[in-house]
Amino acid sequence: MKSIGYYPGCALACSGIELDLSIRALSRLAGVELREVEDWNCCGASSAHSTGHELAVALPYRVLALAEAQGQTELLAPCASCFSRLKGTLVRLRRNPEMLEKMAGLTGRPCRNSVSVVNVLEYLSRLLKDGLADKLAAPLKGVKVAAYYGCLLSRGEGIIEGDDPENPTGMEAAIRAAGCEVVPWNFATECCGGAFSLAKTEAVVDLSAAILGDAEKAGAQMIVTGCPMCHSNLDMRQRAVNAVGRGTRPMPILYLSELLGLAAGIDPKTIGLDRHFTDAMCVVGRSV
Amino acid sequence: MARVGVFICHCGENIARTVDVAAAAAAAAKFPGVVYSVDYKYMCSDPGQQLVRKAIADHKLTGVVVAACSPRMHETTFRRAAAAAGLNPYLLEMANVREHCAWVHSDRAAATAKAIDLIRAMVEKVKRNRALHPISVPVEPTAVVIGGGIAGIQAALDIATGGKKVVLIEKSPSIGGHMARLSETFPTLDCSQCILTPRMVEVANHPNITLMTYSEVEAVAGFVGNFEVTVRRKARYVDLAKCTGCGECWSKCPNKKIPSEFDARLGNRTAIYRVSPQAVPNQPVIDAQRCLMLTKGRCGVCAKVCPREAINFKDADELVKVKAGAIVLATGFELWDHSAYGEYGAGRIADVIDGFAFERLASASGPTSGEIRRPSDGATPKTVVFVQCCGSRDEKAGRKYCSKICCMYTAKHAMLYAHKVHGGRAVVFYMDVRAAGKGYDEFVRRAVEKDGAEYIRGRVSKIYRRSDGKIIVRGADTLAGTPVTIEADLVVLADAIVPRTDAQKLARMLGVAYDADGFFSEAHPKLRPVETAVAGVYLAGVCQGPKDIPESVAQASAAAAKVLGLFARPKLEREPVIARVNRTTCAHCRACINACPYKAIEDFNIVDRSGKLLRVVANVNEGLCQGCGTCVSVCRSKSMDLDGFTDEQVYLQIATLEPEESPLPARSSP
Amino acid sequence: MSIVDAIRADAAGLLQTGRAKLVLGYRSRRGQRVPILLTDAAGADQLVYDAECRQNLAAYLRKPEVRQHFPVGVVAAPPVMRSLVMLSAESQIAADAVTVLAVSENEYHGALDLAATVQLLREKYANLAPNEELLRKVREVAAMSEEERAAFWTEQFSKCTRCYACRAACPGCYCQWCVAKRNVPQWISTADLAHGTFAWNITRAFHHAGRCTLCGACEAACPQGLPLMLLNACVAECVEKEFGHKTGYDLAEKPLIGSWRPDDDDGFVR
Amino acid sequence: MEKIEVQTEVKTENTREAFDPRLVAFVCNWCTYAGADLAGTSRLQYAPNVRIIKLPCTGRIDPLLVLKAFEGGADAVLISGCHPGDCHYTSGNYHARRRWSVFGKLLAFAGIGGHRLYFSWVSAAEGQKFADLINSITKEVLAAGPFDPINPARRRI
Repeated sequence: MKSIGYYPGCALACSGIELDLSIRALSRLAGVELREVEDWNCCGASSAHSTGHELAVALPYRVLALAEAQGQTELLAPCASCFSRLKGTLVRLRRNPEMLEKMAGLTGRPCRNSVSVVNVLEYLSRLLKDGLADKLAAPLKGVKVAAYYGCLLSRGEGIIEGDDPENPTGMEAAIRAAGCEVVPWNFATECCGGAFSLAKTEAVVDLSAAILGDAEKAGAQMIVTGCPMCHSNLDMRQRAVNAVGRGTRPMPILYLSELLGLAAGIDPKTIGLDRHFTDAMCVVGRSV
Repeated sequence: MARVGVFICHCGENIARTVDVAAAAAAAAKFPGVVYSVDYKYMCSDPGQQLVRKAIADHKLTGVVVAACSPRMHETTFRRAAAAAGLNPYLLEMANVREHCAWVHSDRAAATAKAIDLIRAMVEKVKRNRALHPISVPVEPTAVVIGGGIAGIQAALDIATGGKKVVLIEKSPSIGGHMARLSETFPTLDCSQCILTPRMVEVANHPNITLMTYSEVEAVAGFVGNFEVTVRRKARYVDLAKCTGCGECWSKCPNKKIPSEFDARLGNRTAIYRVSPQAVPNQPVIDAQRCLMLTKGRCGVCAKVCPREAINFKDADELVKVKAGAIVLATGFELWDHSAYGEYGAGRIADVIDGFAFERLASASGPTSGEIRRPSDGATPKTVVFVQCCGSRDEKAGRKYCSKICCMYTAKHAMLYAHKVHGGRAVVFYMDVRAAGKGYDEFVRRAVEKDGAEYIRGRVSKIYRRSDGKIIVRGADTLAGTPVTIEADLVVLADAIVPRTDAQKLARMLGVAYDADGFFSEAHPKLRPVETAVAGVYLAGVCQGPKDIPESVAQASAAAAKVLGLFARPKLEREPVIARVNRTTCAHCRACINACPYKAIEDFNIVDRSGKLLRVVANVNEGLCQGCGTCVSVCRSKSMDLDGFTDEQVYLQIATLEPEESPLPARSSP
Repeated sequence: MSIVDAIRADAAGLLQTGRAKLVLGYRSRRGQRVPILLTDAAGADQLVYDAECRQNLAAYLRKPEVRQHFPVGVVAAPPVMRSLVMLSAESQIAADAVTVLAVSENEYHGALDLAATVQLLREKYANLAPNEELLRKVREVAAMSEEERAAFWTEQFSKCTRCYACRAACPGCYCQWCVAKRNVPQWISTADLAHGTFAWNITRAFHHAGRCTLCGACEAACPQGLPLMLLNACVAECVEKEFGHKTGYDLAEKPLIGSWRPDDDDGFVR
Repeated sequence: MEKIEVQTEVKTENTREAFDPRLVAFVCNWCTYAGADLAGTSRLQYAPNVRIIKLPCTGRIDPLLVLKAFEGGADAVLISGCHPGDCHYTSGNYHARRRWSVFGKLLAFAGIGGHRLYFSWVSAAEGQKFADLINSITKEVLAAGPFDPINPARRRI
């Protein structure tokens, strides 16, 4: 893999910037060029599919059509929500060629639906296999990690391929490659509250508290995730969780790419580790 | 010169609606060799058959074509009629103008043309039919019963009591099967072992039954009346003739911490062990994988303490051939492995157990002596959740069928739990309660109304172990429309019933069909539920589909009745469809000998009068040949042919399908 | 000693010791290589061997005139050796009926029994160099459109006079009663029409599936120059690719058509 | 139920009349013949172009039968039997599968391609599959046109 199409989406420009920073740093290290889709638009996540069916397809369609027109065959969408929208659209259009035609008319951009969409877990696993594993010079030996998938990186028939939606294991090899230990726990696919972070904060606090609590009881020293929504809920709401009296000790929430970046010896600030709500810098150099 | 009669049936309106039967009869009358052609409303009726019989006599017919339904329906009927009129029954053929024509087409002209084609092909075939005579084969009046669970036990006992010999083959060291592991049985709550053990002992003592435990079927050859079953008698390392089952050996065996399969791994056994105290035969067996002497060459304590010198470490597997006229398959089932359900803990939570584990916990002879204690810490569970349809009725990750017995045994479990743990809470998640059966619904009602089991209609979405040891069960109550979370101490999953993993291998050995789930297929789902499509092979118990004990026993007795019926006559008749060798032209390339699935073809020496070998050719053993015709196709010199489906017959059938207009004009060579 | 001298010496030795009552080999007649049947050691110096010796002498082993002189010695290049192994696997010759004077273009391996011949074949001739020219032609025909292929074969088969020289030259065609000779029913028409010729040539090629050693004797024998090896090569390629089957390397070989494996290709079945 | 359009324009040079494909099906007695029976008892409609010839087992179906059918003007030939593992005679279908694997490739090489010779597994329970199969083959043969009249396998006087 020399280069790959890149679709950052909105989250990676703001609340999920650590994901963007760490992916770019790891890609540089692995020698993979990220070719950002020119003129990309919103994937429509969270709202488009409750507004209109065609809109929900047309937005990701335009991104796929742009990527195809720009000569890309593979598109990395690190945000789990973007990935779900893009891959979902791709699968839907594959099953429904008439819809493909209709979208071409709607957007004025014909597309053969030839681009494949890659999520952050798939991308990182491939980097590791292609040689990144040998470059992990500073493994976090023995650190206990709870692998948290949430919903978007574990579910959807045809969208997540090759993993068990009820008992996913796609992250474990990467976590072990970083030197850490994967702890068995119960809430790997539990809901974090997702997009209700602002609209219904109390629900998010309740759900996130349960996840944080189970991870701590399982002995986890950090939670690793791939999804910016999960990340912001678990990272940002720890104070609110404490306020309702269900607090745990501060639990660092890392993106998988941040964990691998640390293990590769990349400067923590380059990958945005200092930008977390709940202190994550404490994991630097930690090893048992 | 052939004199063929054609009889076209209207089948009421079934054929006549789509096929112009009168036109077909008129067309058939013009076929070469046809001397009589007629259509009639119901050819299979008594007057219809009379019509056939009379025409055979009046017109001195040498061949008959009945154009009607499928030969699978009425070929026997009409062949019997032909025989009654003095015509060899194999000179009658049927043209299938109902199932293959009238019922599947609506265009009357096209259907009529097709019917005429089908009749013409059969007329041409029947003109080349030869009089054939059913083959009589002797029957070996011994039955092999494969599987020593309750179904196999019942079949063996019934056949043996009927006066015929039985060889009962059981894979594990003891007969008894799953039933021996149950605590009580629904809907009467009588003790399973109390009703089963006498049967097991009866099998062991019956003069007509040869018991082969710790044995597996290795190969099956032959056919109905004359099977040869090769059985692997696995090395037991204990001489059954010397051993008295005194127990010195297993009480002294140093390797004591082997999880007991019989106790669903909740209890332990030794390396030399009896499956259970009620085992039949009651002598132990050495687990070769765990025995220190057999794996490391050190120990031998059992041999030292045995007062009868019954231990033989040099024992080896032995292949035994058994001749039998019939085979009863009673291979039973196993439980679906719920570790495929990640949401239920992927099989990693100790206090999430299957139904058999609960049976062993509830059994007075089980590892807890009948006290309900959970596996992780031995505590008495205050709340037990039972989850029905675990793997059943789940096309995605499990099996799509209903396992049939789980509703009942779950009710039983809930009831046993209520009886044993007073004040305990039993919660049952169910999709439907399927309690059809005598006294069954009353039984479930009793569990709910008298013993207080809480039934929640809904699926369980997640089961996990909280750090305080509680098993959290989350699900939906679809009647109340709310999610429910229950903090349980023990969860019992009613895992789906699946066929034995090696059952398909056995089926292939026998040529018995099995369905997509691996259950053996019966010959007809309604009218032949205990036979298979392979003559002489019968089914008993869960190997054919999920059943409870009385159903398994009923089917076993039915299979036994079929076997006794087969054995009632010393010989049986078979269709005379068999292969024949043209010895003059056989080149003895042995391709047919290699290809024959029945090993029915052998070398035959042609010798002159002085006994000098002239040539070797192939020869068909009529007793073994089943008439598939594979040999005919592999014979390059066409020295092999198949009675009933000869090359000439098939050739003429194909030839009749050519268009009637003159063939295409030749092209000058390019 | 040259290859030819070695063959002559071994042939004479076989006949003198009685290990063979007859030796089948090649001699030169008017510059052509033709078969010779030797019963006397004195004639051994007539034997020759070179690349021009293309006739498959194994084809003679079905003839009663030869069989009454069993055991025999046969001068055999690798394809002929494979034919002999095939004949033994198909029970046409007993293991002790034949001694192989095993030869190739530039080496003589001595007088071997069949077991030693198999060992030699496996060790030295397991991968005979494919005939590139032939494979190229096969690919050429395979690349044609269906209509072109039909036309191509119409033209080729129209030359066939049904003389059965191909059959006579082939060691695999040992049936006393060939299917082409059957007339009840007459599967293969003998009328001077294309379809009978088609049926004959296709049936011939199919009957040698998993048995043909690509020795080329049939095509060499055809007076009309039919490209029979194209058909043989098409079948041989298929059986090797699909079933990993190569004829003539195993005395206990099971017939390819007439045995099966559960994992045989299922892809073409609907 | 899919309706088969029998009336269609044919591309042969000499005829413009309707092409009515002739499909010869060699089937085994135990699975496909019974499957066709089931199609009948289920009243599943399919194209009337097929003529079934029953043999005990696919193992009995010699390539000569197929050549004979093509010779006589069949536009397509179908061979159908029990699924692997289900053969009434345990292995006749396995023998057949290997035979047709080789013979099909030889025929294709000789100018009779894939839309002339079909091979399928149809069990006694697959009435629907049988009906669908006949319909789809008929459709394919209609599209392909009559069995090439200049094909050397075809008899002409």
